[in-house]
Amino acid sequence: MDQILSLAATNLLSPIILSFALGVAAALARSDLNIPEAVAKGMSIYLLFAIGFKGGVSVADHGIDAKLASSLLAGIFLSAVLPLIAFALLQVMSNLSRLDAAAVAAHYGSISIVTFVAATSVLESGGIVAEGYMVAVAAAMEAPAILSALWLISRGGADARHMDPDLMREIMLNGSIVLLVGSFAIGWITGAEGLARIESFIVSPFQGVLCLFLLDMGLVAGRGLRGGSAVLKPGVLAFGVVMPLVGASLGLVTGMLLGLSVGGVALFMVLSASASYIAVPAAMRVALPEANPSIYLTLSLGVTFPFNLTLGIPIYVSVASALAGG
Amino acid sequence: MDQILSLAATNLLSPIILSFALGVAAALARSDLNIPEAVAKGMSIYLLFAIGFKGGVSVADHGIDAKLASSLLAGIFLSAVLPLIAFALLQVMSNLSRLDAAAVAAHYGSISIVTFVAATSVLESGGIVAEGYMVAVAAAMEAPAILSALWLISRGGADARHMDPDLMREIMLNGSIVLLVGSFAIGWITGAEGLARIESFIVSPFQGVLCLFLLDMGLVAGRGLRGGSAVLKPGVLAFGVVMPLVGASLGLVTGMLLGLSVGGVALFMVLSASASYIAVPAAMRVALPEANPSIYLTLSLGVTFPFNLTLGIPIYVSVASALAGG
Amino acid sequence: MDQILSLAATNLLSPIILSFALGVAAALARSDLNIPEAVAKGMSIYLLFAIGFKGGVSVADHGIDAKLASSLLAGIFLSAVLPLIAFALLQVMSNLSRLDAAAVAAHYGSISIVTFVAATSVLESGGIVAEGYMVAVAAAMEAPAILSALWLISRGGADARHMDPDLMREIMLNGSIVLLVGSFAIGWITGAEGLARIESFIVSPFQGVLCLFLLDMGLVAGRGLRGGSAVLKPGVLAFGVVMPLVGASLGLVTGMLLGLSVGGVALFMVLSASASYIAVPAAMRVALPEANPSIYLTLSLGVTFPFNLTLGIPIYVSVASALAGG
Amino acid sequence: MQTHQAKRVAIIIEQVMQKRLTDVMTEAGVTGWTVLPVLGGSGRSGAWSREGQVSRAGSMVQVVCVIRPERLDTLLDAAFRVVDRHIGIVSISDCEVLRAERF
Amino acid sequence: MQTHQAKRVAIIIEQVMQKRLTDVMTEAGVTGWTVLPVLGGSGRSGAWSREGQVSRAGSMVQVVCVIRPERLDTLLDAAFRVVDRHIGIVSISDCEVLRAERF
Amino acid sequence: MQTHQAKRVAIIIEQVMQKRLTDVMTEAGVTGWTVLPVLGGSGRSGAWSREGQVSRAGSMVQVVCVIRPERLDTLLDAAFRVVDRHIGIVSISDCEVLRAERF
Ligand SMILES: Nc1ncnc2c1ncn2[C@@H]1O[C@H](COP(=O)(O)O)[C@@H](O)[C@H]1O
Ligand SMILES: Nc1ncnc2c1ncn2[C@@H]1O[C@H](COP(=O)(O)O)[C@@H](O)[C@H]1O
Ligand SMILES: Nc1ncnc2c1ncn2[C@@H]1O[C@H](COP(=O)(O)O)[C@@H](O)[C@H]1O
Ligand code: NA
Ligand code: NA
Ligand code: NA
Repeated sequence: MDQILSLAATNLLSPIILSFALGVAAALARSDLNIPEAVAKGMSIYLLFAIGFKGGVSVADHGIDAKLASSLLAGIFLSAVLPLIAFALLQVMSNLSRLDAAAVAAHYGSISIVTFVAATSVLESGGIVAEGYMVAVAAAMEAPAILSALWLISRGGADARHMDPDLMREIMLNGSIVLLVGSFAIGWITGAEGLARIESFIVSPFQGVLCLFLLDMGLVAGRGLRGGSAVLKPGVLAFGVVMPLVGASLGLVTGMLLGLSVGGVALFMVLSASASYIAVPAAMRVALPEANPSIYLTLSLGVTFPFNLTLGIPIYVSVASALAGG
Repeated sequence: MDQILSLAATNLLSPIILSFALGVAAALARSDLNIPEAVAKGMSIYLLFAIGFKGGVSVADHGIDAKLASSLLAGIFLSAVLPLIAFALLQVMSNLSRLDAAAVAAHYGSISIVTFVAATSVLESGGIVAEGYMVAVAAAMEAPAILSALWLISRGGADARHMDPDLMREIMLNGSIVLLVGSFAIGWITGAEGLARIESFIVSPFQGVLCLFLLDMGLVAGRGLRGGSAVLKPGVLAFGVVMPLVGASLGLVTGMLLGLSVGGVALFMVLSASASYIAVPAAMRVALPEANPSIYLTLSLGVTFPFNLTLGIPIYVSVASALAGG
Repeated sequence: MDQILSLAATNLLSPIILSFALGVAAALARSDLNIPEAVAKGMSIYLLFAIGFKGGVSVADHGIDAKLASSLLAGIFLSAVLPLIAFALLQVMSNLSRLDAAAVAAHYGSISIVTFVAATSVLESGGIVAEGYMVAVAAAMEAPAILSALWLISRGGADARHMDPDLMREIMLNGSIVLLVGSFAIGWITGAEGLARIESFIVSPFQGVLCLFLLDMGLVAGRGLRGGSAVLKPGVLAFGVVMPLVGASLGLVTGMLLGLSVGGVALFMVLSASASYIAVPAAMRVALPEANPSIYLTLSLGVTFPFNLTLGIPIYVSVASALAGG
Repeated sequence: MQTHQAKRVAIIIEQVMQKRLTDVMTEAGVTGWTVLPVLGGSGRSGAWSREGQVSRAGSMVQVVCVIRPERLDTLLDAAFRVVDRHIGIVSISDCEVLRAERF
Repeated sequence: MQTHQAKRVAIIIEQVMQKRLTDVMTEAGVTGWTVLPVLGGSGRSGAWSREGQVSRAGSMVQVVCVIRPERLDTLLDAAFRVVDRHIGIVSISDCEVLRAERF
Repeated sequence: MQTHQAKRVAIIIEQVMQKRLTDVMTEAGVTGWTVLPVLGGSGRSGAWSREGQVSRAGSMVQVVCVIRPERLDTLLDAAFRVVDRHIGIVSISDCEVLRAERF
């Protein structure tokens, strides 16, 4: 418990969290501070490229691990199963319609790559190593949740737009999956030598870019809260904090069954606990246009993301250290 | 005098000034060279964040200074008083209408953060340290000038749109104030440890980003001069060079009365001498829509900014060294 | 031959080429991965500024070379002559109309600065130095080809929009020429001292930015191939690979006659072999609006650029080393 | 396909005034509009372009509003109050819309 | 100058639906259109703006299509199939065009 | 509210031709216009989108001009000279404007 608290304190007072807080505060105070869309997109491409590349290099360094395949499969399985749990929870905790509940559930099965990035940076500053292929697991967990959620709807007889091939391709080849997997492959192929060539681009400035990116995330989350908080009833709000803990627990069990390192277990928890706010919302607009975007965006970005960033990550890392660190 | 000349020469031949000159030349020659708006905005966010953060870290390092509060108050006072002086000067030197004169005056009470940033970089390369909280003083000096100018107008009986609460909030919480103060606070809270984490982002590439940013400023200033120089009568033009010197003198006196270091005095001079071209023009469009933007933008950006950047800063630093360096 | 193969292999497995390949693959698979226009433009400004500046510093370091003037003249001559050769080749190899052939020819006389940048990075990693003023030669070779191509058309009696003064200015002062020449001058003036101030901005992250930029180029080239490959008949396609080899041979002869270093000869080959896809297409849209942009853009960007990037550069560097490396 | 008569009002206005305009429209009961970016232009107060802007002071946007004909005057009155002292233009044209229940 | 009667259809639609809309239009034989960016807006489903978007999920675009009057119904039928379940508006106005051979 | 008849001319044209178009318009005495960005489109010369552009060669813009009806022909003649050999479309519609003294 002490470790959790001290880790949480260190985390809360780090430049990246404070930058996020600054963004939220500026948005709530209705400042006109804003980061141009193109710049924010550019930073997210940088972060994805860097995290993927470094993951690939780490795999090249440590050789391929027998657990890679099983971790990927476990990730896909978790991503597919978490929406069912989330849906059930929502039925109990809230009075959202089936449609809205399924849309929300899809988000919690999928993952937030920025939460993942923030967690790796906490691990790094704590000197905890993690399997490099966790970025591949992250990529694998993006999409299955969407299929689960659509299945939930079609089972309920609602007239969901059927998963057309275009949508399927959009989901599987969405930009962040392709960039993550692609840069992972490049890092793997070029290894330490490749890293040496671009290290001063993707390693040294990484934390700083993450600060500015989280500033933007804070602005967006804050604006979302200002406009969308009205739609979040207490039950839904509570779900936004309970569900990450449920997800993290499942991630913990999975990571330990797979026999991952402390860092790997912590990242599995983070992935399971985090909720998508890029790929899944876009898919939902196409497949379930009648579901209310305010609900799932505000919940995922305004509640769960800040929770994970501030309290969740320290908790997951501490628990992983305590239980898997044996 | 010798020192001024040598400092001016070093300054004029530095990459940042030459980049600015390149921009002006390209714009005057009507090249299509241009930096996308989003990229320029992204660079200015980077510069504000970096300068604020470093200021905060420096305060964390040197402990809080009894002069912080008095410097802030002095800055607010100067920002409020300078427009009155500028207005009087304009009445004498030019035949601008009351409205245009008041709008111009508002710009000279407020500050240009890029001029401030360029000055810190001259101080740094000269090994002169300054109080870290001068960035907070810069933030404090952005807004009061606007209120003074509006008071000038309402006193004259003109039907200025009354300062509505929305405009007040826009002025006080404009993006650059919030970012400067926010990153200053983050730097202060996280201190040297925080700096260590993002140093290779906010310190090492700083000068280079400043070059590209000034290239863009040069392009904008050059385009402004091409289109707007017609509106600038000799008297107004002369004001654009005289007023910074008047402002700098007041800044000198204030800085010395406050007992600031050489660097601090120089920065006070720079702040007082510089003219706004972001926050104030936006406020003027809302509050004094009938004032002619060509006049105040061309004067502030096309005349005073280049003057300060090339000759002003070396003069202010030399004078501060000579008088306050005792 | 062995050297070519090993150099080609190293080159093909470098992060920059793999990033390009990732972009092409993502585009062909119709992923929605994309880099915002403003960010891509920002990166290209960074690359031009950095390459120009470093060239200037290198000239400042090594003193001015008697060959500078003759190299510039030779470059202008090559740029003017290559379109005539390209046009003749196209008449033989393809059945493009005179108009389309002239438009394509203009592209091959001019140059691709990114190919040049990629080549300097291959030279650097092989420890081969080149004359710093080659960036000035690159700038000089951008425009003459356009005039040659327009002359070809007017000679054929077609009613080409006559080269009006506006177009002339647009061509000579296009953004990339101005930025390249301007930053070259800044580097020359400020020399090693100037470089020291912005080194951690323009040197260290260079390779990394180039990766992301080539990722974008890959995306664009891939999208172009998807849409435009239909217009490329086999003869035209073959031209896209043959012409760079012809150009490179002329560049080789010229470079050796000038007595340049191995690196200089290699870069002369690269410039002659590469085809424009920024300045020339824009000029063609104004001067020859009836020429089909799909043909010249797909050929230059979808065929010749990837060819040079992957196989061409290693070939040119090896040949230059073998013949000029005496 | 069934369509309904409507009016399309396009207001080109300075970006700093955008929120003030839409606030006034909301007060007047107009709840649907779309904001489009503007790159540059020319008018009585001279030419401008986004490229030449270091601040948002000079930028403009276009606010487009499709409304039932009978509500036009309310909208114009509201818009006029904001546009009055500012540069910019207001144009109105006839159009037809699908799904009239949405307006 | 010789002009020809035509119809101008403006469809404001979510960006994720853009390609689906233009695909359907192409199927219906409509081959000319232009896509304009949208910064923000307000409607029955509330207000939104590009600034507040971390994903492209909420972004919208405007697809403008100028066609011969006799082809209007084909276009509207096609567009309606895509727009039907989605937010957005479709407006139609009269216009004239130069160079009718291009349509 | 008092409105006045006017014509709204919308010209979609390649970005490289924008300045040439507005120069010709200025020569013809037209001093008011607005330039809007365009993201992509499709026409006889195929589909294009800003995403697929590495150069500005393929980009387009929309120039919108509101003028008094009696000046329409002057404008169209001027515009036609520039647009003639280039891709792009010119459409004209009726509209009404507030503050006619501005045109
Ligand atoms: N006749 C017009 N047609 C289209 N846009 C116009 C017209 N007049 C003015 N504008 C736009 O409104 C802005 C301000 O116009 P003005 O108030 O006349 O300076 C211009 O920069 C244009 O963007
Ligand atoms: N009456 C209207 N006029 C112009 N744009 C509208 C109107 N109604 C809706 N829109 C646009 O369509 C989007 C979705 O509208 P809605 O489906 O009503 O939520 C809004 O965000 C606006 O951009
Ligand atoms: N019928 C149309 N409606 C709207 N925009 C069009 C139409 N036809 C062409 N355009 C626009 O004009 C550009 C060039 O058209 P085109 O000259 O037909 O290739 C296209 O890419 C579209 O942006
Ligand atoms: Na999850
Ligand atoms: Na000042
Ligand atoms: Na060439």
